Amino acid sequence: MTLRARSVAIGLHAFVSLWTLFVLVPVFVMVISAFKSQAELFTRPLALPRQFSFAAFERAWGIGISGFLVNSLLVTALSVLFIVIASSLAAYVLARSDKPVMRWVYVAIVAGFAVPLQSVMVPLYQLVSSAGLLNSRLAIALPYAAYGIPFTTMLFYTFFLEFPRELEEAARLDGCGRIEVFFRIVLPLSGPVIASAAIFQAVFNWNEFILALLMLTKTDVRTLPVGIYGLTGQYSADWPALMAGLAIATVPLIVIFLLAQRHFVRSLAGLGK
Amino acid sequence: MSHLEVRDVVKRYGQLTVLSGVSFAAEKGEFVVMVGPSGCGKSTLLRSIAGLEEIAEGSVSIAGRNITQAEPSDRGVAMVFQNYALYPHMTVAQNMGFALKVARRPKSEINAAVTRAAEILRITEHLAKYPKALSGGQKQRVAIGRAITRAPEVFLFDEPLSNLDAALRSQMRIELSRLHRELGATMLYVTHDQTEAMTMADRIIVMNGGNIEQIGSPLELYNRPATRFVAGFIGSPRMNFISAYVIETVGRSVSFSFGLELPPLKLEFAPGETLPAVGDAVILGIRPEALGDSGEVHLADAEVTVVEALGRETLVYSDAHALRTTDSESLDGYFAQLVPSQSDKKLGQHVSLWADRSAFVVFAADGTTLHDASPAHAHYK
Amino acid sequence: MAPSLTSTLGDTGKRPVLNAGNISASAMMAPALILVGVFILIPAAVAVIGSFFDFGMTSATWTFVGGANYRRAVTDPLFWLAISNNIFIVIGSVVSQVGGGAILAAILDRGIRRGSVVYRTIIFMPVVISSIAVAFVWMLILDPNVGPLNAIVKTLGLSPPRLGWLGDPAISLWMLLLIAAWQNVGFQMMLILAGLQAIPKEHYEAASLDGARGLKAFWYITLPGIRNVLVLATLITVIGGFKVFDLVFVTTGGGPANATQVLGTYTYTQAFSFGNMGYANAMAVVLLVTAALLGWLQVRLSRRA
Amino acid sequence: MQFHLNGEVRLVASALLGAAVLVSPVHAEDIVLKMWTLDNSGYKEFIAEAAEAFKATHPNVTIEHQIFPGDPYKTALKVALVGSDGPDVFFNWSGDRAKQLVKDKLALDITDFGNAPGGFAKVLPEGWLDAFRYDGRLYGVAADAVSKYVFYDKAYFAEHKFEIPKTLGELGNLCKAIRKIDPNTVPMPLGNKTRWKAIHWMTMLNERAMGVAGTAADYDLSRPADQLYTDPGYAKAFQALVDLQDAGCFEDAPNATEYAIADSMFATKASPMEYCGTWCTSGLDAAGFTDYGFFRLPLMDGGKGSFDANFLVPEGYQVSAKSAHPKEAVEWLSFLVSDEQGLKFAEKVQFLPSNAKLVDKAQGVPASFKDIARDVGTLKQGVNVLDALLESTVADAYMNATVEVLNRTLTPDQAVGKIREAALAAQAKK
Repeated sequence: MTLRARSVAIGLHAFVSLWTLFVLVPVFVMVISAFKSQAELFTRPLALPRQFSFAAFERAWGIGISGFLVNSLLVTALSVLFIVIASSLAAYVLARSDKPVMRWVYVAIVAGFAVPLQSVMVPLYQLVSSAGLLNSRLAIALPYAAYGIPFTTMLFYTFFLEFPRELEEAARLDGCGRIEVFFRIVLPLSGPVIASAAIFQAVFNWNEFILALLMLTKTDVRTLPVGIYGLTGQYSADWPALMAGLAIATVPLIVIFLLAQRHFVRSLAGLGK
Repeated sequence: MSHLEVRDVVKRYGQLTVLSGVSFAAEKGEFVVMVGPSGCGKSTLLRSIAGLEEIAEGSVSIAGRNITQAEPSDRGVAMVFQNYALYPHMTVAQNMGFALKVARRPKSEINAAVTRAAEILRITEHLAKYPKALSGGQKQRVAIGRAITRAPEVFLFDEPLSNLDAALRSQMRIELSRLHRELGATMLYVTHDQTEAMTMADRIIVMNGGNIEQIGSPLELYNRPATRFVAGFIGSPRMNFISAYVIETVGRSVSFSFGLELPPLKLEFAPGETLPAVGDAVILGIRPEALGDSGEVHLADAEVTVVEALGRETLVYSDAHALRTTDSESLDGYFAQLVPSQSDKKLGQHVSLWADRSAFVVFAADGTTLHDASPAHAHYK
Repeated sequence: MAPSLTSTLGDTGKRPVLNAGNISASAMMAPALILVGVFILIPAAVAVIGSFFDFGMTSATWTFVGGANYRRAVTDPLFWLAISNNIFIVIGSVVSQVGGGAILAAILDRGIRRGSVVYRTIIFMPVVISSIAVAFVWMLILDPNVGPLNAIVKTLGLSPPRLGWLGDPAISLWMLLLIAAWQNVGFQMMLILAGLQAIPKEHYEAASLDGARGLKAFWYITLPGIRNVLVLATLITVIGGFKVFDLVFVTTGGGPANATQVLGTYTYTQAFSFGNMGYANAMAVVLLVTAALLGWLQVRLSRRA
Repeated sequence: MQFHLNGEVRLVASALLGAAVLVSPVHAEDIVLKMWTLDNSGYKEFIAEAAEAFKATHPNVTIEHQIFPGDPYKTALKVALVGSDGPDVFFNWSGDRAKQLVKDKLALDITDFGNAPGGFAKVLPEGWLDAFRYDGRLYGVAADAVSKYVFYDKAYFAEHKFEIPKTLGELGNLCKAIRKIDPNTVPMPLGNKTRWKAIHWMTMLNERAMGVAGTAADYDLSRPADQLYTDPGYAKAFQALVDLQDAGCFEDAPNATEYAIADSMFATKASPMEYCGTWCTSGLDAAGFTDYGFFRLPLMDGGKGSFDANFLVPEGYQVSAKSAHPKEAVEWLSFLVSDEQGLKFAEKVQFLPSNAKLVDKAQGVPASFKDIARDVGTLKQGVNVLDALLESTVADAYMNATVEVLNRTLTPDQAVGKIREAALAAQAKK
C-alpha cells in the first residue's frame, strides 16, 4: 500500500470510527445513568457510576415495567401478525391482477403511507372510542396494523412481482385454487420478506407512543413507551429510573436487531429495488 | 376427431393482438412442436391451451371435451416449464406427488405414481432431495416426472431445454423422444430452436406474428416451405434469398432477371403451380447446401470473404458484388454456401456459384410460395 | 418499496394468474382494505371535512366556516414558521442523513475491510430505539448545566452557547437535525449499502478495463447503480422531515417560544392545547397533501428509473 | 350549518367494526367508578387505601384508579371525555381547563349532590369551593392546593451570614453576593425548558407589581379591549425578572434547562436557593436534604402586591357528565375530602389538602411540610397560576413571551405587546 492510500484508509477509518463513537455515547450515557443516583447523574454525567446501584431499575420495575413489557410484546405480536396476513394477501392480489380497478386499490392502500398519524388522531380516537375498543390491546393492534399495511404491502408487492410465476402456474395445473396457491406455494416461499416486514413493523409498533398514550389509558394495558413516559410526573422526574426504563425497553430491541440483522439488511435491499 | 383441437383462438393484451385466430389439431400420441421466433405467440398459445391465459375468442378441446373455460387443473394437461418451476420447499418426491396430494388421492397411489415416474426418468435416488441440490438436467427430469405422475391427456412443454447446456440438451432431446415413444402420449412442445423441432417432431407448427405459417412434417417444411418465413426459419444455415423480377413467361417456363448486367435465370414451373406475371417482383431462394462449384445454372462469380470450417463441412461466405442476397439477417448480402467436405477455399479466392434449377424456390412479393406446399390449415381447408 | 405502477400493472407481457372469478380475490383484499379504510382513510376524510368547520376538542357541535381555517393559515405567521422549519429540517436531513449515509456506506462498501460489520451494526442501532428514548437521552446530554456536551465543549476550551443547545432559537433546530441524524443515518447507510452491494462486480471490472477508476468509476458506475436507492432514501427523508413529530414534541416541545415549531407539533398544539380542531384539521390537511404529493413523486421517479 | 359529530362517527364505527371487544361483565349491583389522576408520588397508595376504606359505607363500589404523566394527561383527558371509555371522576386544575369542560358540558354540575348530607359542600370552606364554582354552581371538588416558596439552604446561609431578603432588590443583591463567593454557583436555578417554571415566577411577579385585584380583569379578559393588558405593571414584572437574571440569579440557559435538573441542583446543594413548589419537599426528602428553609417571594419595591398573597393553585376532581353513577361519584369525592382522608392525603401525597383540619396530626412527613401548611394557613389571598388560569392561547403567548424575555429576544414592553395581542384575539373570539 502506498503512503497516500494508507493515509486515505486511515482517514476513512477515522471518520467511521468517530461516527460510531458518536452513536455509542448516548447509549452509554443512558446505560450508566440508570445505575446512578439522581444527584450523581447530574453532577458526574459522563463518569462511570461510583457504585452500580440497581435502585433505579427497581423503581422503574416498580411502576410495572414487567406488565408493560408483556403488553408491548402482545400488542406488537398481534399487530405484526395482522400486518403480515393482510398485507401479503392484498399485495399478492395486486401483483397478480391486471384489472384496472386494482391500480386504484393499490393507490388507496399506499396513500395511507402519506397520512401522518397526528393529522387523523382525533377522528381515529373517536372512532376507536365509539366502537368501544379503548383500553383493549386487541383494539390498538388494529390501527397499528392499519398504519403498517401500506408500507408492508409495497414491500410484499415488489417481492411478489419478482416471485417466479411459473411456480404458481405449476400449482394451478397441479390443481390448486387461488387461495391454495397462495397458502401452499407463495407464502411458504416468502419467508425472507415476511421476516423483513415483521421485524420492521415490530420496531415501529414496539416504539409507538401517541396512539398508545391516547388509547391505552388503563395502567394494566399500557405499553412500554407510555409506561416509561409515566416516570416523568407532574412536577418531578426520576431521571435514573427513566433511563433504567429506557434501557429496559431498548435492550430487547437491540438484541433482536443483532440477532436478525441480516433480515434488516435484506429488507432494505428489497426496498431499493 | 383429433385428440387436441384448437380452433380460431384469439388472444389480446389490451390493444395488442398476440394470437389472431389460430387453429390446429394434434392426433393422439403425436409429438407436435411449435416453433417460431420469440414473440410469435407460440408460448402464449401453449399457455392458453394450459388454461394459464384467458383467450378472447375460439375454443380448445382435448379428447373430445371442450375445455375452453375449464380450470387449468381440470384440462387433462401437464406442463413442463422452461425454468422447471419446481417448488423449492418440497422434496423431489413431494414435487412430483403434489398434484395428486392436492386432489386428495390416497398416499399409496401417490407413492406408486411417483415411484413409477422416477423409474422412468431414472431419478429414484434423488427423490428425498430438495430441488436446490439437483443439477439442471436432474431438475428438468423432475419437472417432467411431475407431469408424468399426473398421467395427462396432453403434455405441454414450454422450451424445456433452453436452460441446459448444449451437450445436455442433445442428450435430453433423445431422452424426450424415448419418453414419447414409451408413454405414447400426445405432446405439444414449444421451442425457438429449430434443431429441436426438426429432430423431435412428428409435425412442426411454424408460427410468426400470432399466426401459423405452416404445419407439416420436418422434411415437408424443409423441402416445401409454404412461405419465405418458413424457408428462412427452417434449415441452418439460412436459405439465401435474392430479389428478382419476371421478364418473360413462355408456357410453364419463367425467366427471372437479377439486374441488367447479370444473366437471367429460367425456371420451369410444375403443372398446378401458380405462374407469376411479367414484371412481378419475386424472391428466389436457394439453400446454402444447394450452391456448389458446378450445376445447371451459373448464378454469379464471387470472391470468398469468410470461411468457417465446421469439421466435416465448411461454410463459405462469398461476395458476388453485383448480386446480393436480400435477407436482412444474412451477412452483408454475401452468399452462404455449405460445402459438404473440408474445403481448401481461401479468403479472396474467386469462385463461381452454381446450382440446379430444381433447387430454387420462388416466393411472391408477399412471401408465399409459388410452388406446391403443405398448407397452413390443412386440417380445416 | 417503490413499486412502479405502470411497469407492472400495464405490462402487456404480464401473465395474470387471477383473472376469472374475483370472489376470492376480493376476499383476499378485504382485510387490508378494511383496516386501511377504517383506520386511515375514513379518519383522513373526517379530518378533511373537519377542516371546513369550527369546533373544539370537546365540543359536540361543528359550525361550518367554509375556507376560513385555510385563510387563517395563510395569515398565521406561526404556520409559515412551522412550514419553513419543516423545510429546514427536510433540507438539513437530506444533506446530513442521505449525504452522511452515502459517505458511510461508500466507506464501508469499499474503503474498510476489517470491522465493517461491527461498524455498520453499531451505526444502525439507533434506528431501533424509540424516538421517546432518543429524545430523553439527548435532553440529558444537551443540558446546559449538567450535560456532557457542555462539559466536552468546555474541556476543548470553547464556550458553549449562552442560551443552551436547545434554548437558543438559532441553535435548537440544528440540534434537532443532529439528533435526527444520530438516529437515522444508520438507516440510510444500510439502504445505500444494500444498493451499492447490488451493483455487480463485473461492472467495476469492465469499467476499470475501460480506464474508469476511482472518481470516474463512482460517477459512471456507482451513481447510476444506486440512483433508485438514492431517490428512495431522499424521499423517505423528505416525507419523514414533513411528518416529524415525536422528536420535536419530546425534545423541545416546539420551543423555545415556537422557534422549533413544525407542522406536526403546531397542529397538535392548536388541536389539543388550544382546542382549535377545525384549524388544526386544516393544517393537518396541508401536511397530508404535502405527504401525498411527495409519495406520488416517489412513484413517478422510481417508475422512470 | 351544524351537526353532531359523535353520532356520525359512532354509526360509521359500529357499522364497520361490528362486534366490539367484549367488556368484562359487571355484576348488576356492582358499580365501578373510573378515576383518572396525575401520577404524583404517593397518589396511588392514597387512592387505593381510600377506596378500601370507602367500601365500609359503599361495599358495592369499586374504584378503578388510573394514573398519567403530566402533560399527556391534558390531552388524554380531553379526548377521553369525548370518547366512550372516559373516567367517571378525574383530576383537574382549577382554571381555564376546568372552565372549558364546563362550557362544553363535559363536567357535571354537582351542586345538589355536594349539598346533600355529608356532601363536600358542607365540609369545605367557601374559598375552596370557589375553585370549581362557575355561575354559582359547583363543578368540582377542590382536593388540595400547591403553593410556591423560595427554598434555601440553611447551612449555606448561616455560613455566609445571609439574611432572608425582604424585597426583590435584596434578592438580586443576594444573588450577586453568592456569585461573588463562587461565580460558578447558580444562586437559584430556574429550569424553564417546559415553560411552566418561569410562568410561576410571572404569576407572582405580576401580583407583586399590581396586586391580585389589579390583574383580575385582564386575566379573565373582561377589561375593555383598549385597556386590556395596558397596566405598566406587566412590563415592570418582566423587568423584575430581567433584573434578577442580570443579578446572576439564574443559570445561563434557563430555557434549555429541565425543571428536574434545576430541582436537583438545589437538592444536591449545588445551588443555595430555588423557587420551588410545595411539592418539592418530598423530592428533597428523597434526596436526603432536610436542612432547608423557605420564604415567600419578596415584595417589589414600589409594587402594589401584598405579602399576604401567595401562589396558590387549587386542584381537585370533577365528575364526567357521561358518568352513569354521578351520585356515587360525588359521594366518593366527598369522602376523599373528609377530615380523615385529608390527613391521609397530607401524609401520603404531601400536598396541602383542602380539608386541613387534622393536618397537624400528620405523621411521617418532613417538618417543613407542616411549616409550609401552617404558612399557607396564614395566607389571605391565593394567586392562581397563569398557565391554568388564562385562556389557553393567552397562556401560551404568556409562556412564550416569558421565554423570549429570558432569552433577551424581547424587551419587557415588547413581551407585554405580544400578550396583549393574544388577549385581544382571544377576547374577540369570546
